[in-house]
Amino acid sequence: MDVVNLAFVAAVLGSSAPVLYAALGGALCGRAGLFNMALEGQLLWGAFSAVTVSWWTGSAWAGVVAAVVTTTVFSGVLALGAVTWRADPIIVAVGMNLLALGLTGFLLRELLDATGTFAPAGLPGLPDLDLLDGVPVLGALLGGQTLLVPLALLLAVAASLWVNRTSVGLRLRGVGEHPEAATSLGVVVPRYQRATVLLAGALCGLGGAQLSLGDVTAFTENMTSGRGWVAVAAVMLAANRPLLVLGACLLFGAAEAWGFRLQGLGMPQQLTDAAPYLVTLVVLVASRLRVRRRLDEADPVAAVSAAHPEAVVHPEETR
Amino acid sequence: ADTGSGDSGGNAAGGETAGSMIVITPNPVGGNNFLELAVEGAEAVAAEQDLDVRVFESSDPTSIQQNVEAAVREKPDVVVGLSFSLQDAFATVPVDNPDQQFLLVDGCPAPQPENVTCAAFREHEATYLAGVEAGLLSRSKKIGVVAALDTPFIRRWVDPFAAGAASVDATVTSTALFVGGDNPFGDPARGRAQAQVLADGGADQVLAAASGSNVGAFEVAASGGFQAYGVDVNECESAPGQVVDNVLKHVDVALASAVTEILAGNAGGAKVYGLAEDGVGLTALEDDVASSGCLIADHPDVIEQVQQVRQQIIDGTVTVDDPAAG
Amino acid sequence: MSDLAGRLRPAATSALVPLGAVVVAILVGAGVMAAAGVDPLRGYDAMVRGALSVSNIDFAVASFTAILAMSLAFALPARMGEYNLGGDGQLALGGIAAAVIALHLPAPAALLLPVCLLAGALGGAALASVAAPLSTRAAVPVIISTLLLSAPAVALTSYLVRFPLAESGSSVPQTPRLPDAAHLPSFPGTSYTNAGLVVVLLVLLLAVHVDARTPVGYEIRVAGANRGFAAYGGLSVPRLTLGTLAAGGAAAGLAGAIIVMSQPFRFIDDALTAPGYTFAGIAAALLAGGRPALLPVTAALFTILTVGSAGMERDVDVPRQLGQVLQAVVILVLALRVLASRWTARRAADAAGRKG
Amino acid sequence: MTDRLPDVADPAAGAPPAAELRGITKRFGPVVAVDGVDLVLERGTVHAVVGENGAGKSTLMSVLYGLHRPDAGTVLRAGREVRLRSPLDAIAAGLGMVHQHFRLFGSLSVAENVVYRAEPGRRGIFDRRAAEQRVAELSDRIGLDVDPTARVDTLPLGVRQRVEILKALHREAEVLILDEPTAVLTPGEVDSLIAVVRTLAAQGTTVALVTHKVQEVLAATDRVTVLRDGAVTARLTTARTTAGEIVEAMIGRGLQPAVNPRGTVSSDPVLEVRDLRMAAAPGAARVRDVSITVRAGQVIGVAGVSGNGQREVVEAVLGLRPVQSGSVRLHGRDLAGLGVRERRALGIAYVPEDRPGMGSAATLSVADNLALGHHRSPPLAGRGRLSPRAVRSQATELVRRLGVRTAGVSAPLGSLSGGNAQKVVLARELHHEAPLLVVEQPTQGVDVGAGEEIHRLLLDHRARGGAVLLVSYEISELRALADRVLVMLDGAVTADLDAADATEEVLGAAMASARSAPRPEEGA
Ligand SMILES: Nc1ncnc2c1ncn2[C@@H]1O[C@H](COP(=O)(O)OP(=O)(O)OP(=O)(O)O)[C@@H](O)[C@H]1O
Ligand SMILES: Nc1ncnc2c1ncn2[C@@H]1O[C@H](COP(=O)(O)OP(=O)(O)OP(=O)(O)O)[C@@H](O)[C@H]1O
Ligand SMILES: [Mg+2]
Ligand SMILES: [Mg+2]
Repeated sequence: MDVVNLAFVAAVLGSSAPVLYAALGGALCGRAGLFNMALEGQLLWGAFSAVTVSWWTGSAWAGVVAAVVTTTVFSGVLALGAVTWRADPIIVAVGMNLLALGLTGFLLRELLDATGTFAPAGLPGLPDLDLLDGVPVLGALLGGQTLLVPLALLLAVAASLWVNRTSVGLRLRGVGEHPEAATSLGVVVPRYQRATVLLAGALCGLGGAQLSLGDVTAFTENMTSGRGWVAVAAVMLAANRPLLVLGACLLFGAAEAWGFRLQGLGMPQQLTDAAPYLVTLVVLVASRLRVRRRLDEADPVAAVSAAHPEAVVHPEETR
Repeated sequence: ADTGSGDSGGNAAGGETAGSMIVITPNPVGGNNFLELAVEGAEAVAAEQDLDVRVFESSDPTSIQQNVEAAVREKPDVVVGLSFSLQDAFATVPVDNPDQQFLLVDGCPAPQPENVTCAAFREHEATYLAGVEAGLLSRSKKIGVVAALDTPFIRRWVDPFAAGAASVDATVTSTALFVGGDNPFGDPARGRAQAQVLADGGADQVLAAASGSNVGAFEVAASGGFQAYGVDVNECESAPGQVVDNVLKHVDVALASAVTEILAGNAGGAKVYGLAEDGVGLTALEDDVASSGCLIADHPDVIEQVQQVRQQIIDGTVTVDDPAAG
Repeated sequence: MSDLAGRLRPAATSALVPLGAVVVAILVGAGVMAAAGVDPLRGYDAMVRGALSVSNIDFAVASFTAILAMSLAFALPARMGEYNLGGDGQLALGGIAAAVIALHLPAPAALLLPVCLLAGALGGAALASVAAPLSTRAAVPVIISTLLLSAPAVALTSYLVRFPLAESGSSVPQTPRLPDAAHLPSFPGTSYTNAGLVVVLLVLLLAVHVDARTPVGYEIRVAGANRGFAAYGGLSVPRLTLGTLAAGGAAAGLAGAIIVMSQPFRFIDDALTAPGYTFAGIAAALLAGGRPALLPVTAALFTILTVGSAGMERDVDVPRQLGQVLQAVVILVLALRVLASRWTARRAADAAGRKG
Repeated sequence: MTDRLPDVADPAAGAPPAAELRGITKRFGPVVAVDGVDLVLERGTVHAVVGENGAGKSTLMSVLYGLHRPDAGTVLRAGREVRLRSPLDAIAAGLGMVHQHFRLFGSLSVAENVVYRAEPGRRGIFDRRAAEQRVAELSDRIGLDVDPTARVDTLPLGVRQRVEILKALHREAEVLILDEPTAVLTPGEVDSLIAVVRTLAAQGTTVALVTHKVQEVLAATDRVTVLRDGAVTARLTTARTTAGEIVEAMIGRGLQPAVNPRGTVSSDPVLEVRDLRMAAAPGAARVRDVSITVRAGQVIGVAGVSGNGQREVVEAVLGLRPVQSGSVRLHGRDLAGLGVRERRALGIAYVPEDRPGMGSAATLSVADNLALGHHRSPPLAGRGRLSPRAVRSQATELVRRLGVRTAGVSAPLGSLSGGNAQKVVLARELHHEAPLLVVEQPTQGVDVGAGEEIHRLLLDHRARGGAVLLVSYEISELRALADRVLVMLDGAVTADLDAADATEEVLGAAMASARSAPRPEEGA
């Protein structure tokens, strides 16, 4: 079997898009110095609200808008809890992930009168792009995808430019690296953190919509199945840098897609299930090992704290 | 699917009913054809026999036991368990409650307590027939299966499909992909990704046996990736014009007749439904195939050949290996 | 004001806050039930009965045992500031280790029981321990490595139980039933409430003692407060990390062993991870907020929410996911306890200011 | 008043002062940090704010910079009352502050740090080139030598401080607040800072300078305000005062400097470092064949500009950092292969320079901070158990003995002022009665009164036969305590002087030559 071809890349792009949206959100929050671990819950919430509103209104795009809006509102829990009221972001995230899981399951029954899966005939999904039909490579890459797939790629590039080339991006980087310093120059750190958290919410809304209205047209309980956690790993792997986040998501997606192909060649399903996680872990170890070595030479005592969750959100230590 | 508390029973009449039954599922019913059909059968027999019916959905293996015990406390006329996942609970609880009647559909505890009636299926026989169709219809000589998990039981929808195809055309190769992951029975996106892998690999006949993850596979079929086969019920409308046939399992019929038997006092025993008993089959073999919306209706020659193989299986001239027999 | 009263007040508020979190969650739940058209009183009655009625309590205790052990799995490394999110993998590995020993070691109960429990603890500890060098040598945060390691571990057990260890002839992905010698003795008149509960409570007592009264407990607190300080003081941060993670993993593995050594006495794929013991345990540990001695209380609460919500769904037709919603609300309200402590601090400051 | 031009430079002419604080009071819970303080900063002057640790200097300056809102009192800027709700208001009002702990973004360039939140550019796009040009112009104007493109975390501390000053000036600060700017600088860096401050004042900038060092007050300032326990105890004009008067106002008594009792050294070597070699790495200096011997009852001082290998040698002695070659012996025993715990158990105590980061844990109680290292032996522990009661009672005793000011031994260490937190570290390490005490910068950031006490504690330790390895940037401290003084330069010991010969001039010259040596960080 041909392991890398256009179809393969297209498949990876498609299946990575939801993760990419969430991870971009997580990376921006990381830039602002806030560890956003609530991506899984937000993605799930986005997927649910997209399907619900698409079903009610008969318009998939209304579903997308609703996903963005309601997930942004949902992310307000993190903004309010972890930023405004300075509660531990990890604890708030644990609560939010559980809330999303419970609430989507609950509302699936109460609002849509379904359990398990909701995929009625006539549920409007997002249309595939046909603009690029006939364009050689791009057509094959993006042809069968929805608009939200190229949008995710564009947003990764845009986020990178925003962070690295704009004044606001410079401020954002400062906020995450040294909040006291930013404060002393009059930057209201919580405002940046709230804004990025809400932005991450909006991105997760898009990611969720792509999952439930783009990739497929259905909602199932817990349909994110850990994609938000993969996004968290990608954020960490990329040290909050948007273009590297893109790379990390594609790496994970490729590992998964290779896994499916290898399954077809007789590799046990459980092994191919584990592969993307192991690949991510190995790459993560390789990248952090360099950081650790450098720290060890510079300051062995400080290096002891290099893996502390606190240290993780500060990008400068991961360079 | 849950018809709720006692006073809002499944029978249309309302008010006092002649009796009651409780159905326990191993998973949420929604999106699971097998469970939906079983519950339908339960509701049908309840209406017929004037029974109050309640459904207890389990969420995981642990809650099954809880639900079985809760059901027994309600003392219904019969406690119905759906699927082999309840086998363990049905091996122990009935022994402690000798006066309660139990029916296990799709499995049988060993040893079988006296107050447990069993109804099981030989799904592999029908899968084999679907494989025969795929073998005859495949142009690319590549077929595939998307299944939820790689377990011996689920392989009943995998291995016989390949065997059936190979029996009519030895050059056909079959690829099986398993959804796996965190949520194998409800991850349509992964289901779709795997179906797409099969389509990209050239498979033109694909059996979708992944429960809630099937939605994704049918989407690939609908976009022309391949022709699909459904499982348990008629899924030809899931991807109109792209579904060839379905591996049917008449769990509703089996359940209803078993309940009727138990209420009539003929409890016990283990009935296994195969092709011979008409417990499993294909849409192609039904009377209403013409109006089913399935592609197979356009291939009377194939149907004819399938009918012959069916007879051979019933006669024993063709044996289908049971992957779950281990 | 006496010194004692001054010392009691923070203690009182620190107990009141979790209580407040629970009250808020109950109110939210009542609102949700009312919105879904269910009388909240009936709903809660059903939930409590679903967990605590004579007929259900036996089962609830089994869940409690698992949740309590999983709360330790999270709480022990958390004392050092490490978040162990890989409980599922540790639980499953512990369970499969116990099952393998039980199925292959022909020994009398007196030997087999402790050996199986130990094997389970070792299985969980082994997996959790991998995160320690990853953290101390490769600077990969525990919170992410435990998570990434968990999925492959669960996949591994799932492979084992479907193929090499599968019960032949069964359609269920499960091991054969463990021999009688590996069944944890249950209390008279119960089928689930067994010696596992006692084992977990003993482990809890040990943890509380080590935490409060031993040099190691002190060192863990120091390392949790400031690693650099710990390293400077000659404490081995790698060893402490390894120790707390292994201890947490062992608690999870023990939970796995206890589950397979209880009804129905086998490892069933998914049976350990699907009920969500890991997250209930995390929630309980968070609710206890660094006070191991409170774990039994908080674990009991989350047991009622998890086990009771299934009963609630059966009896009054409220989707069982309401239980998860309530757990989430407890955690969220709890996360905001900082507000309460800030509020009391401000009041104390104001009071002192006025006097001064 | 309104008819006066604001830019009249002569205070005598009655122009409104550049900034004025009236009746400022600030409480932190029960602590009254600043109590009804008036402070007048006249335009174009350098104004010293001095006082003991915890006197309220930083708090007062934070009020002026909008970081704290006062509980009472008003802030005036150029005669007009201003309400400072945040540093943003303060910046807008022409105020700038350089914090003792630099507030710089290590991963950003000098230019990015300077223009942060006042970036040049169009339509939100940051113009890096323009930023660099501006910073170059600005530093030329006041004679600062800074490369705008350098990454800040590769720069020596002195240069980083210049970046801080540039930051304030880029925002057109007319009043510049410097909180303990010299605490971490080497003598040469201090001199150039004073020069910059005087240049700024001459150009019309008003400077408020917080410091503990009386010589700096005399060398750099025009006016002095002395705080004690949150209140003003003296307002002086520098030209008409003396060191004695300032110190008296600060601590309420005259200073009785500890006397260095030289010449009572025994012959037992306690610490022998032989031919120590360590490779350079980004962020770490190299060490070249360093040999040091410290005998019982002897204080060996190590002088040198920071970054010349002192920290690396000390960490090698403690076992915190691996060595390439050479040996470290304690009482003749080779320590190779031993970890920190073993070395400490054999008798090394250590007061590190980075006390908040490494010498203490801010969130733990004072008692817990005092227990580290003692927590496995009696009386705190026995038979595998640790007694919380013993931990508290030992802490109470140590706190009493060293006169640490704290709300109680259960209070978190972070609630103590820097000087008191420092005493906690010192108390813990002295309590080991270890044969070898390694101390870095023992009085950095500490007021003169406390500094004197710390010196006395160290000399007492020496008198009891303890050996002390003292690393300090302060020449006066080395002269006051050490028997011999070694100077380190680029990883090697380049001078070994008897304390009597180690005059300011000799040491200053030996250390100054280090300034031209390449900094290891710069290559990174
Ligand atoms: N944020 C705070 N919370 C509580 N107390 C504080 C806070 N900041 C300062 N204090 C207290 O206020 C008093 C004055 O502190 P401040 O930092 O102003 O002293 P300082 O004169 O700058 O001392 P130093 O010479 O050590 O720098 C001290 O008792 C200190 O403990
Ligand atoms: N948490 C701590 N533990 C031990 N020593 C500390 C601690 N914090 C500060 N010190 C030491 O106290 C001395 C004074 O420090 P510093 O001047 O930073 O404190 P501060 O006066 O409270 O702060 P600031 O000067 O910013 O107001 C320094 O030598 C420092 O190392
Ligand atoms: Mg200060
Ligand atoms: Mg200070």
